[in-house]
Amino acid sequence: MNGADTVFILVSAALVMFMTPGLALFYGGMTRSKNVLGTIMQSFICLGIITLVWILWGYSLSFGKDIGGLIGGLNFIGLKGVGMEPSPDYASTIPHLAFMIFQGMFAIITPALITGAFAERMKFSAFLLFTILWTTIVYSPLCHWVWGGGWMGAMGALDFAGGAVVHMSSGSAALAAALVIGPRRGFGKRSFVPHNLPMTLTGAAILWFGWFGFNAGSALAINGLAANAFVTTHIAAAAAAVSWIFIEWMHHGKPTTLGLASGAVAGLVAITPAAGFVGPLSALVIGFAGGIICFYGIHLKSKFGYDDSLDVVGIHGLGGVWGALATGLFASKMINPDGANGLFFGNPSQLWIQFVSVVATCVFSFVASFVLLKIVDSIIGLRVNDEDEEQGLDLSEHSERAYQL
Amino acid sequence: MNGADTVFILVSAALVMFMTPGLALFYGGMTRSKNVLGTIMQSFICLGIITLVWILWGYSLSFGKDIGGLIGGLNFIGLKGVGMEPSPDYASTIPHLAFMIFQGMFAIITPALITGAFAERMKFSAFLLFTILWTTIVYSPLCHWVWGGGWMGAMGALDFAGGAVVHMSSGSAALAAALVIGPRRGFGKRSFVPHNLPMTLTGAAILWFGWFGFNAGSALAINGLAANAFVTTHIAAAAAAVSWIFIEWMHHGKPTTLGLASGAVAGLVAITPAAGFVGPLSALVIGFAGGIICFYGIHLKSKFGYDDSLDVVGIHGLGGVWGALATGLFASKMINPDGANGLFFGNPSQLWIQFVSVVATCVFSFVASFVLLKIVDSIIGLRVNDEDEEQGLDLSEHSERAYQL
Amino acid sequence: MNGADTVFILVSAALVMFMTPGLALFYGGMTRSKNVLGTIMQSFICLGIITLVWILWGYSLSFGKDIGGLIGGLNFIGLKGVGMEPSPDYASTIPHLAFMIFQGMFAIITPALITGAFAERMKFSAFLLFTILWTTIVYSPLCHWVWGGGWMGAMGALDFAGGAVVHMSSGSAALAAALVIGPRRGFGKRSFVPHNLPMTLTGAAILWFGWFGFNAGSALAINGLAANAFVTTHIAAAAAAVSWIFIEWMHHGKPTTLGLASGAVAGLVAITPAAGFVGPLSALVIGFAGGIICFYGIHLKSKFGYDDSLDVVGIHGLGGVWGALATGLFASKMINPDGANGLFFGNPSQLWIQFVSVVATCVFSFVASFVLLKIVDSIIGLRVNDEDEEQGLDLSEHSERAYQL
Amino acid sequence: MKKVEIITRPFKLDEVKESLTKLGIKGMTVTEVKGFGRQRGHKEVYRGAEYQVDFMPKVKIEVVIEETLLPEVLQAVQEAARTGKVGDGKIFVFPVDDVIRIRTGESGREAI
Amino acid sequence: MKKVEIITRPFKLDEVKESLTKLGIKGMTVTEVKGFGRQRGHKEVYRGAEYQVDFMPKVKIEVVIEETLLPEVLQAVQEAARTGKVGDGKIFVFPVDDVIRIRTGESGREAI
Amino acid sequence: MKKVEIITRPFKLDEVKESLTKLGIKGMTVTEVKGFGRQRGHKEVYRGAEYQVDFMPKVKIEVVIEETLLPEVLQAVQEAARTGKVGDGKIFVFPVDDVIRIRTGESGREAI
Ligand SMILES: Nc1ncnc2c1ncn2[C@@H]1O[C@H](COP(=O)(O)OP(=O)(O)O)[C@@H](O)[C@H]1O
Ligand SMILES: Nc1ncnc2c1ncn2[C@@H]1O[C@H](COP(=O)(O)OP(=O)(O)O)[C@@H](O)[C@H]1O
Ligand SMILES: Nc1ncnc2c1ncn2[C@@H]1O[C@H](COP(=O)(O)OP(=O)(O)O)[C@@H](O)[C@H]1O
Repeated sequence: MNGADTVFILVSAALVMFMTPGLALFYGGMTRSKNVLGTIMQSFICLGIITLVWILWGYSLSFGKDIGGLIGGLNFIGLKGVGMEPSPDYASTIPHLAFMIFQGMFAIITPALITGAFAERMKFSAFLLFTILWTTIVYSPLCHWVWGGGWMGAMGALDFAGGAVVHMSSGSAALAAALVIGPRRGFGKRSFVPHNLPMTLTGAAILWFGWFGFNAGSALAINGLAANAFVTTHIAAAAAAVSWIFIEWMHHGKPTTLGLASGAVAGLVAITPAAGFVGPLSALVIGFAGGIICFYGIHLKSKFGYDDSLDVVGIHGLGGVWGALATGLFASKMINPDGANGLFFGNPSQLWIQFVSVVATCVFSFVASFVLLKIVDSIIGLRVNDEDEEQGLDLSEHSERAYQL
Repeated sequence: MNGADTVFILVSAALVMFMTPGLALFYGGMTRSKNVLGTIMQSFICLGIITLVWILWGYSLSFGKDIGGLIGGLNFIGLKGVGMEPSPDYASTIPHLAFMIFQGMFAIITPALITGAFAERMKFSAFLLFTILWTTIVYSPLCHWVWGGGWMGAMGALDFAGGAVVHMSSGSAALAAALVIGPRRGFGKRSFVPHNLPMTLTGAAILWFGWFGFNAGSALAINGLAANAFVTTHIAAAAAAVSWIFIEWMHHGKPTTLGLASGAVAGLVAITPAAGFVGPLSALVIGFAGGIICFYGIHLKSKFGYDDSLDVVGIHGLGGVWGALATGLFASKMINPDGANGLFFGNPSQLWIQFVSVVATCVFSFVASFVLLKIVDSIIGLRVNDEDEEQGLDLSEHSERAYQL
Repeated sequence: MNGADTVFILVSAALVMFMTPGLALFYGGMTRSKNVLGTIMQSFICLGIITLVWILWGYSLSFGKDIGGLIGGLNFIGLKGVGMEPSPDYASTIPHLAFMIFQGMFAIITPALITGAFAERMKFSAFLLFTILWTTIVYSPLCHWVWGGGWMGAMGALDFAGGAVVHMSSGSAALAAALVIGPRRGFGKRSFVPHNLPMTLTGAAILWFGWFGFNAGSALAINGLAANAFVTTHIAAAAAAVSWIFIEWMHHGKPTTLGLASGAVAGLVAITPAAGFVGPLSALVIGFAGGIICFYGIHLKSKFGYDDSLDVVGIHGLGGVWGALATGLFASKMINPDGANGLFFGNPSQLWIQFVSVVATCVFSFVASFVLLKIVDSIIGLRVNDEDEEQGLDLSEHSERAYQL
Repeated sequence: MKKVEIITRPFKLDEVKESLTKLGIKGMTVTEVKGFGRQRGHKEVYRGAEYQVDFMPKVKIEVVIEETLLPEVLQAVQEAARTGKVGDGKIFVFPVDDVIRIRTGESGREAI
Repeated sequence: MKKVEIITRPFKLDEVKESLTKLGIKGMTVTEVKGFGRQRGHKEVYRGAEYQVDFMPKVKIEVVIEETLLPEVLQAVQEAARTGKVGDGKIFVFPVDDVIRIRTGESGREAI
Repeated sequence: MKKVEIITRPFKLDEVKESLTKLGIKGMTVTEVKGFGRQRGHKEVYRGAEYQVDFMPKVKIEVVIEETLLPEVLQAVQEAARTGKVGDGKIFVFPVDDVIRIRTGESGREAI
């Protein structure tokens, strides 16, 4: 066991944990004030419920003994055999528990990301059921495919910190959710404007801060690669924040703070799969392009008429796809000898591998999520009734009001 | 000196420091908007005033040369002899200064916890005086008893991160305070509803985040035990958040975000004494039960008619008691060979020891706090006058208004 | 490469990164609600734009091969040669990239500090241009002088974590900005009261938290000195918070929460240059005096009639000057053998050196900033027009409103 | 001249505004208010304490018009604001003595 | 019909509401306002700058009633809202021309 | 007695208040409102979606006075509130039937 590695991973795990309430604020600020608590709740409760799912069976399905490259076995169920000693298979210099909890934080935030798609209208009970099922049936297998010894990792797909596992999966699920649950009442007619942008910016700041743990921590040890991932993460966020506000300056005449925050998150998403495979200047390009791609990405919803309320598809879905492909372009063995070279470093086949991983992830998550949502809908109904939606989720689902200033 | 251990403790100290403003937000959001600054102030100023108390005499009374098992000597007064070298007695792999400041952060947050009991009506001057006296006369001895070489530690009482020192002590003081200062004007008649729940949730998030430093840091070195404490902390918080909202769902028809936050804090309190002595599944049970116990605990105040405004007794008091006893049930030498086995691991006597420590802590803190409050009351009066209370502490005690939106 | 040192610096860098949004909240809460987004934007965008400046040329100008003691060469342009290996010149136990990004976070927050001086009236475009120029022409040289092998460091001036580089430089630029841009409409006639003090206090909390990374991280390795810097930082913040509220209690009859926050920041500023050169009790004095000095410092603006909206001159300028001089008084080789003794430890010449560094820094930054502002003014105009100012920057510069509660 | 004061559901504001604009009305003033009426309120729960809240969020729209417009306005507002469920609100009509436009000093009808 | 407008201390809202409900009044509309009057305001201090604030938080309760109820209403409100200290506020009575219930289109007395 | 209702720009509040105080007026009540009028609103943009907002922040100042003071008040308010640009707002004058001071029970003129 290495002390420095262990500190690094525990601190990283704490940072990633902090991202989920950060996300709650990021999303919460963008809703109308009658739905802010309902929105915060959906993120925050993942810290509760997914933690339990993770330790009881999720971790085992993800990292248990490989079964056909598809799913982990049940050997770690209830954390059996996951103790203070390092695991021989994963992160061999830190306590197995530290690896488990670090990974758990990823499992927590991923379904929380999806909530942006169905914000302001989903029943809390249906949300809970969906989220438990989703973590079990979509997240855990995907996580296994990429990091747990499954086929996608074996194929050579590069995903440093969760471009596929976290972002494409949640982005695709978000699209399914937006389609299944349908638009908010008044979508396209009334205006849905953020009720508290300082809250959203605070959330974005916490996300950025926590993402250092997310990406650098994914080196799973403290070394030059971790420092590189830290730096590429920061640069991509910065570049995307800048490119987003410049492009909206062009289009709408003004740069906005919501654009700044959105751009930063887009950049962070885009660099996630690449952070430990590319160098700083590649990160600059990935981030810069990420800001632009996601800026246009969020306009898809008005084109296609689905109501992805807080732009999960546009930012996490598209940003994740771009990041995965960009890894196939910019990856370099000079940065990470355990990785691969991308197209720009002479290895076009990596781009193909990345492309396959993108398609597989998106199709799997979209289809499985779609089915799960339909099932949950038929059991308990996904959506609150019209009157409750009009009154807002805070009162109708939680008997609370956010502000009494 | 060990570098990794030192990073771990300094980062943990920073995290625990961050908890005090986190608490300020947690509490501040629950008050009415005319008292939010007064409430934040009472937490935040502890970072100022208790820091000074701690370095001038508090640390010495807590960790100075033992005097009869009751109190530390004056040898560390003004941090004399507390330097960059490790102390031979405490945390021998990190600079003595690092140990001192880590402990100082606990001394800071403990009196801040009490403020929830007398929120919205206490004079700032009286609060300051009480807090200085309390840290000197209640906290420092208690801290010495448990961690500084005093009788409670010698007896074998297990308190990993402050179930007695921090939570039972503040919970008991809170009960004394609620009784001495009396209920808020209109208690039981008017409605006292939280003015800003997103603020409270933000505070809860910071508390959760910081608690990793609080509990894992209490291993005082980076090792498997620290990882275990990290994991048990997270699990207990998650389990209690879930159990609280489910039980209120049953009772009131809806799960609430304030319930979620309260449950998380209850779980964190409950696991505090146990974090380094029990395994993950025990933490699950401790947390789950903690959420339920504290949920019912907060109803005591309506039963007995005292006005513990923000439920310090119900959450920190009861949660702390449950955690201490639970340590006597679930502790296992397999987790921590330096600890002890609890009842469920074949050692009933540990439960008795824990019980004694609970009674001693609660009685001592309650009685001493009661007396101190009476003294302060007779010198400067504890309570603002009726008109000032009606106007709110922000204006009457601080000449400020929180919001001018 | 040392693992523990690397964790320490990466975590410190993350903490310093977090300070910039912390500053955004600290400042944002103090403005009127129609300008909160504009104010947050000016801090937050530094995370974007200055990151790019820093990696493209700023780092090289600061830490590139020394040219005549005045500026760094272009050898690190675009991070050429800045990789995972430690640099032989700086922080030789951590990846060069880690050192670079840690320093980058300082470069980001420094221009953000200046924004408090011209809050509520500056054009965003002019601000952007000014900030890019300022980082290039003022910050980078100054940073080189002190830490990059330049004349000021060679002269023996002590600046542990940026008293000159960060605080005096931004404070002097702030004075120039307040003079060039002129007072807000209605200054001295209408009342400018903070619109959201809980936001300001949250910001102050994040600043305090992050400052541990700022000051302790400046040890650039984890060791006793880092612990010392951590402790002195905390003590000075505490002492200044206390002294500020006591002095305003005397003057205005009440202690305020804004005073508490302001005092804490003043103490943090004052200890910045000294943190690794002085002991805990010296820190107590430095902080305590810092609170008092800055309390009176903020009244200069009403005396001299300039409108330094959020008191950058009074707090960062004066606090920085006091800290630099105090380092010349309290520095001790017993704390840091690589440092020097100050006046109180028998070496009056150090005070003189510090004095020279103060004068040089302030004059350079003031004059250069003044000229830059005049240039920017003549190119695109510094100030929004009257109507836009009346409407508020949020709408006029960013087409957004902060709150729709 | 008359002042028409419309108290109705917040989300009906835009529709009422439109319907008034269509009648050529160029100005109105809107206030967020809390209404107590036949419409039942809701329950709130904070840490196990239940509170019954009787006040519902409403908007008050005030518009001063020439008397001749009154019937049309009343008609239009009712159409725009009606949902048919309890809580639709009220329209009050008040007499007005005078109106002045501050900018120009005009008064009476021209000032509306 | 008359409109009674009560401007009083915020914490008296519930008592005034109760007293009106007791008289059988089924509807009222409440606005948060700032009042300037004989009651002195307070001082605020921000970074050493002192501001005198003359406006006090008040609530305005508007209730339209049948004229016959007026004396009782005035009586009841005064009893409920009076503390005897400066700042208790005012009651204004205004003439009303008409009332319409949007939901049903009823007007006049039945609409109240 | 008359009620004068002034709807004007928020930053003019202090000046209007001063001008009224100078006339010996001792009380008034202020509400934050949103005004729709000839003054054009502004555009807001959130994630690329543009919204036209027609409502401008205004204040409503209500002051009940003796009829004899009316001309002076109208004069003073116009002077204080006028900027000459669109959006200066309106003054409405309404009849008042009665005024009661809650604290003392006085009514009519003495209660103002
Ligand atoms: N007598 C009244 N005076 C003033 N406002 C009233 C009165 N009656 C009703 N209101 C306002 O009208 C709103 C709607 O009234 P309510 O009785 O709930 O439904 P409806 O108008 O459909 O009968 C109330 O919330 C209140 O704001
Ligand atoms: N002439 C007036 N016009 C409108 N509102 C008034 C007038 N006089 C008083 N008010 C309102 O009544 C409130 C209480 O008045 P004040 O003079 O402070 O106390 P009191 O009513 O006890 O004499 C004021 O804050 C203001 O809102
Ligand atoms: N007929 C009206 N009824 C009620 N309020 C009005 C009316 N006309 C204007 N207002 C109020 O007066 C404000 C200013 O009116 P506007 O037409 O913009 O400018 P001006 O008063 O300079 O002509 C509006 O925002 C609105 O609040």
